[in-house]
Amino acid sequence: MTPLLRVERMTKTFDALVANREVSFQVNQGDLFGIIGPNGAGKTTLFNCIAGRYAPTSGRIFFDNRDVTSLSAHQMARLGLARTFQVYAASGDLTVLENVMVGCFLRTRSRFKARQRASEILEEFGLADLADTLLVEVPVAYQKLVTAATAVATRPKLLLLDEVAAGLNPTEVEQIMAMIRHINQNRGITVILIEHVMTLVMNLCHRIMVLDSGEKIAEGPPEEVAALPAVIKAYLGERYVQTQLGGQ
Amino acid sequence: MDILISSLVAGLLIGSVFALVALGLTIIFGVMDIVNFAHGEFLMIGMYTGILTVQVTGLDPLFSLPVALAVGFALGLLCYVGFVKYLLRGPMVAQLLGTFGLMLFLRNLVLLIFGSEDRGIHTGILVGKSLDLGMGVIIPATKLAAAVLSVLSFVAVYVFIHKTKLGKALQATALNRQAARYMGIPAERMNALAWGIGGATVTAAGALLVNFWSASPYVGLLFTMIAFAIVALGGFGSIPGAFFAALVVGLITEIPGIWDFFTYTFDNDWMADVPMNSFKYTGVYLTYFIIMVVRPRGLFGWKL
Amino acid sequence: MMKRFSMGLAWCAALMLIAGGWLVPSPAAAVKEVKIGVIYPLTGGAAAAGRELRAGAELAAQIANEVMDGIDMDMAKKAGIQSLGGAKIKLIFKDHEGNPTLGADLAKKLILDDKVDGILGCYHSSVTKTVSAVCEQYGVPMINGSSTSPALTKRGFKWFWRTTPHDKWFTKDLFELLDGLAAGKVRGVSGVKKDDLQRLAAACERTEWGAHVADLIKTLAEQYGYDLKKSILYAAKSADLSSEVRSLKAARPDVMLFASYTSDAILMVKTLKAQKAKPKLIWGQDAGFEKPEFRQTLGDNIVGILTRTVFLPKVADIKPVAGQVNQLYKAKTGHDLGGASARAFTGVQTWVYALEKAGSVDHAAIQKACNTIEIPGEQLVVPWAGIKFASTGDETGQNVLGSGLIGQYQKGKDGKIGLEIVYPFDLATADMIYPFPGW
Amino acid sequence: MEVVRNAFDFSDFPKTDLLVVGCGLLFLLFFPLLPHSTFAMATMIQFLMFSLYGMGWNTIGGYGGQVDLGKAQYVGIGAYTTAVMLIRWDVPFWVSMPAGVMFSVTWSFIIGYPLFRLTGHYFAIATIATSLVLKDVFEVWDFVGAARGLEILATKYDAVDFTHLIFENDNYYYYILLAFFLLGILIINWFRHSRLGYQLRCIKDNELIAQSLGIDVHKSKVKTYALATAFVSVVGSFHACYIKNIEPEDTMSLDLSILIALMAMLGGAGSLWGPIIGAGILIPLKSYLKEWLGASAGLVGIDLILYALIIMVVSAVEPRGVWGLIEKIRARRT
Repeated sequence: MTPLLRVERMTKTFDALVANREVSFQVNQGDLFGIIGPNGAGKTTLFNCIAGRYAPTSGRIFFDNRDVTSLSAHQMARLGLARTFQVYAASGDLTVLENVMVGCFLRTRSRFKARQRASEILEEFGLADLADTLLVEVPVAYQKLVTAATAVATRPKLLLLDEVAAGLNPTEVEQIMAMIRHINQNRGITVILIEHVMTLVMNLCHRIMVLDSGEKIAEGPPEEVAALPAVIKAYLGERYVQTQLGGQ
Repeated sequence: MDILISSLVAGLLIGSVFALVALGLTIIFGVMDIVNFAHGEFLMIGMYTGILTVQVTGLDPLFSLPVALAVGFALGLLCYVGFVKYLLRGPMVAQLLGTFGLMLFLRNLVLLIFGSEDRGIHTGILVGKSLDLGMGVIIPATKLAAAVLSVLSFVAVYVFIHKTKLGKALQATALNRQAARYMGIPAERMNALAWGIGGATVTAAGALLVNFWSASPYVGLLFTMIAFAIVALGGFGSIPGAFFAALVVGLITEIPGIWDFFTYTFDNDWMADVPMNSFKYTGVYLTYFIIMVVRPRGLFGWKL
Repeated sequence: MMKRFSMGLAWCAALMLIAGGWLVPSPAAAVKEVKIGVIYPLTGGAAAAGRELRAGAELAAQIANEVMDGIDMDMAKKAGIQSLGGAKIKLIFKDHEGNPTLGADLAKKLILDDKVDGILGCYHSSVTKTVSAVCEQYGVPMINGSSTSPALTKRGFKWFWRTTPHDKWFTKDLFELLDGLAAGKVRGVSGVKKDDLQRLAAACERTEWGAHVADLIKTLAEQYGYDLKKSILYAAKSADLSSEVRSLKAARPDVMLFASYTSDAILMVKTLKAQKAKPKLIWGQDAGFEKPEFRQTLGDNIVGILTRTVFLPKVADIKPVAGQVNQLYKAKTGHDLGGASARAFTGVQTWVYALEKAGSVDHAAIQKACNTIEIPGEQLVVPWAGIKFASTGDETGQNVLGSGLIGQYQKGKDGKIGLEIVYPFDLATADMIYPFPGW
Repeated sequence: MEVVRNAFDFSDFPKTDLLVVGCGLLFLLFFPLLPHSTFAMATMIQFLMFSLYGMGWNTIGGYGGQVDLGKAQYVGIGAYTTAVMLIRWDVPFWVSMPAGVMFSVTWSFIIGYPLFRLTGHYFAIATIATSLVLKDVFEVWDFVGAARGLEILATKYDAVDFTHLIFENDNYYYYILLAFFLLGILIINWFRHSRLGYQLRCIKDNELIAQSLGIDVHKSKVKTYALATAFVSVVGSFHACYIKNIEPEDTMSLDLSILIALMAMLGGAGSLWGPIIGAGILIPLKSYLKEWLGASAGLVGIDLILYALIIMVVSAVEPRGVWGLIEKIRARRT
């Protein structure tokens, strides 16, 4: 197992606020890795630092055996890192197909190739019916699927999913789970996901990491981590029951 | 030496008036995040209000200030309720387009009514009088009066916003729209109020300016740009920032005078050949550009 | 499918309809009428001048078209153009707003759509420049009565004639006056030394006209041995000239020279007063400085200011015909004839003579007539020796018989402020006020 | 090869649209043969010029959502390059036009780099600022005639001079411009289908997402800005030869910038036909209103008042402009 992503003692501060403190972890090729933690634990900031949106205050990040600490978001995408966003407000005049095509354009210049690949991906995600609908007009649950499809369209090695299941009903969560599994197993894309919906995390992830107040407090297989007293105290104790609420 | 001091004094005086010009823009921006491209046109209407008041009532131009305040408040309110309100639903592009439309509309309405000729006020207690400070430094009385009245108006608005209940509601809306709404502050009315105050202050500035600037339907744009530069410099939405930035911008418009001073001091031919007076307002535009690129929060970065 | 197709057809029909609306048919040429396109600034910053110009031109056309008693002019005695069977002059006015591009556009329309026989205009030298270029391209004669940039007749145009003298003569007049002051030639002034008038400062508007005046002042100042301390170009549309005035003042000039259009001339003098600038002489290069608005707005403040001009009401004292026309003009507008209106009048008058001589509206015939025309001085309202165009050489199309005046605003015995002639010295109608009395 | 295919691919428009476009093109092609006044011809040339300006603006402003109010500076650079080269060194239009494009694009990189650190209103105002600064410089720069401007004397050239693009008959200008116009449509159509076009639309939608999809947002904007600039600069060069008199007040004025942006926005920013529709409505409206109601009727400014009212109504009711309105109606029907 080669490590695809390695984060070393990464700290990110915003003025006086410490969002991540000395976080270190490692994700291997083909992993399905979960990050959990209460609101404000610094999960999304961690994502933003890995994906190049923010530069970490200190520490280093390695991706695919390269030091990528100072790279910007679009450079990371080119290296093979894709992500989705927690809050996604669709606007503009792109259709579902065109959205996915934009993802495909990272690897090709040709519109025809992009269109073909995008159609294939939509087929794969069961979104073919929506291809010519404006993204704004697509139901929210499907918007998340579309963004995930778009991310996959960039042919990433690593996919960061930020609360894809938030606000969805159980059936939709099932669908999303199937999709993630598909991405991970059939396409061989390593996945890191942030999630509040515990059924998803527990059922899906090979390993999980728990963040609290910006610090890593646990890491390991889901069952083990869920049993740790510190984790239960910090997080699960109050949250586990509310799984369906999710979101911020 | 006299040209240096004269220029600095003139810069500060005109800067004080600019402060009043920019005040409305910064309030409107602070409260509702919309940029009003018709801002200078309000000022132009203020100028014509001043001229008309003088012509109709025969009063001294200085007394047109209350009239201009009333007209400006009404105009701001009308523009908001009748038009700008509907823009807020749309995207930023629509707001730009809309306030541009408003600008064109007001400008040409005035053009239709008054014609394109430059007009000025040539009578009045203060017109043509000036204060001789010695050493060749002469301050025209109209400018001094305009600066003093501007500062007073500015302070009055500042006090209104910080000391009265209504003003605090306005401030709260500017800080956090959602929270203000939950606290029972009617956001819609606050918007209207911001436009009213914005309109009143800039129109008043116009009425003061017309004592020494000629009015024409096309004068607005320059002031829109000046106001933008000031607001950028002072930080978008900041009132005290606007005041100090206005003084800075006032001084920037006097760079030609300062240039002259150095030209004469060093008796430098090369400097004398630079047509500096053509760049009077170039500095203002450049200031905006540079500040926005280098320090987008403004030089001072205070909040409303 | 059918429905869609019919909708498409409807679209096309709508489009064609819109298109059809554009196709304005060209108006048929009327008989017994000579159409002259007149392009003046009827709105915009120089609208005041535009009104005067229009009134002057209209009066001349009226005199040409009707038999008028009591005016000692050839064209007043007959109705219409005799050699064209009494054809009437019809002036078609267009407004160029002081915009050269618009002017060129209008000229094109006048020539191609209205099929005018000739063009008159345009006041602003910048507009005359573009309009004359269009006329030259289409081979349509243009007579210019009031644009004074020297460059206009330096282009070797074959279809452009200018009646007014240009700025080089006027600016020379100024320096002659300055020399005359030192030499004691000026009526009522003595004991002025050349050193008293050594330092000059100039502010000119920065388009075609003003920029050329600034150049002229610079070269002539050198030639005549004066020291031009500061020369500023400013935008005529400026709403505030205080920094310009401060800059002028800082040069401590003895003489301040201006080339300004109307509103900026007023603003300039107002600002000079507010800044208490006190040179020994203030001289304006016509245009704004001799408009009725200038006098009305500034009142007593302008006493002592000099302006060059080609006409002032005092000319009526010397030339009876000028007095007669002035009477009519005053009855029509309430103002005296001024430099702008008198020259517009002369412009139309020149057209009448040219047409009379050509005996045809054929462009080539008019061209030939203009090149050989000779209008005697006594026919004109302006105090020139006559009108005769140079047809070759450096100044093709320039009237070689023109001359300028320098007037000074003085308070008359009736308390009214008017222009008195101070230059040429032998025509002086009053003692010159020197130095400038201040505010 | 795909570039050509993209440029000629209009398959995403309904047949009715293409029919209308076809009729329109037919009309444009034969317009000079129909009886018309010079005024109508001048209006048509204006329409074509502003369509092209609008198309250029539309790339960055419409597809990219960056409201640029400084396009006039590139009109100026294009026009001045052509005029200066023609007057001073007798350089043919076909050389000076590309040179103008080169200068414009270079300048667009110089100011575009810092400019695109800004977004929204701030960007819009900054473009105004740069444009005004450049205009101020041109107004005192003697080499380019300062505020006096430059004049191209048509009489120095033949009545029909294709190398210098000087014609006595406007029909020549019309057809040359029409060729530019058609080429412009093809280029925009290509752009629309190109990777850059898609990426830009994504940027307009959400810059963060665009970045996460590997799009260098800043670079894409600067690139597109350069394309927009090239369009405007070419028409600027044409403007110099057509108008023959250029001065900063005319070619570089803010009013021109605003007009360019307004037309595109009114017609429908971000659509292929938007700028053409905008110019098609506003240019005739402006010229004819001015002719009928302007100075001759003593109602100066009334044309622009109506103009402004249209803009205000459109911005409040349908921000996507006329094209948005058409699409809305169409959507309601199906």
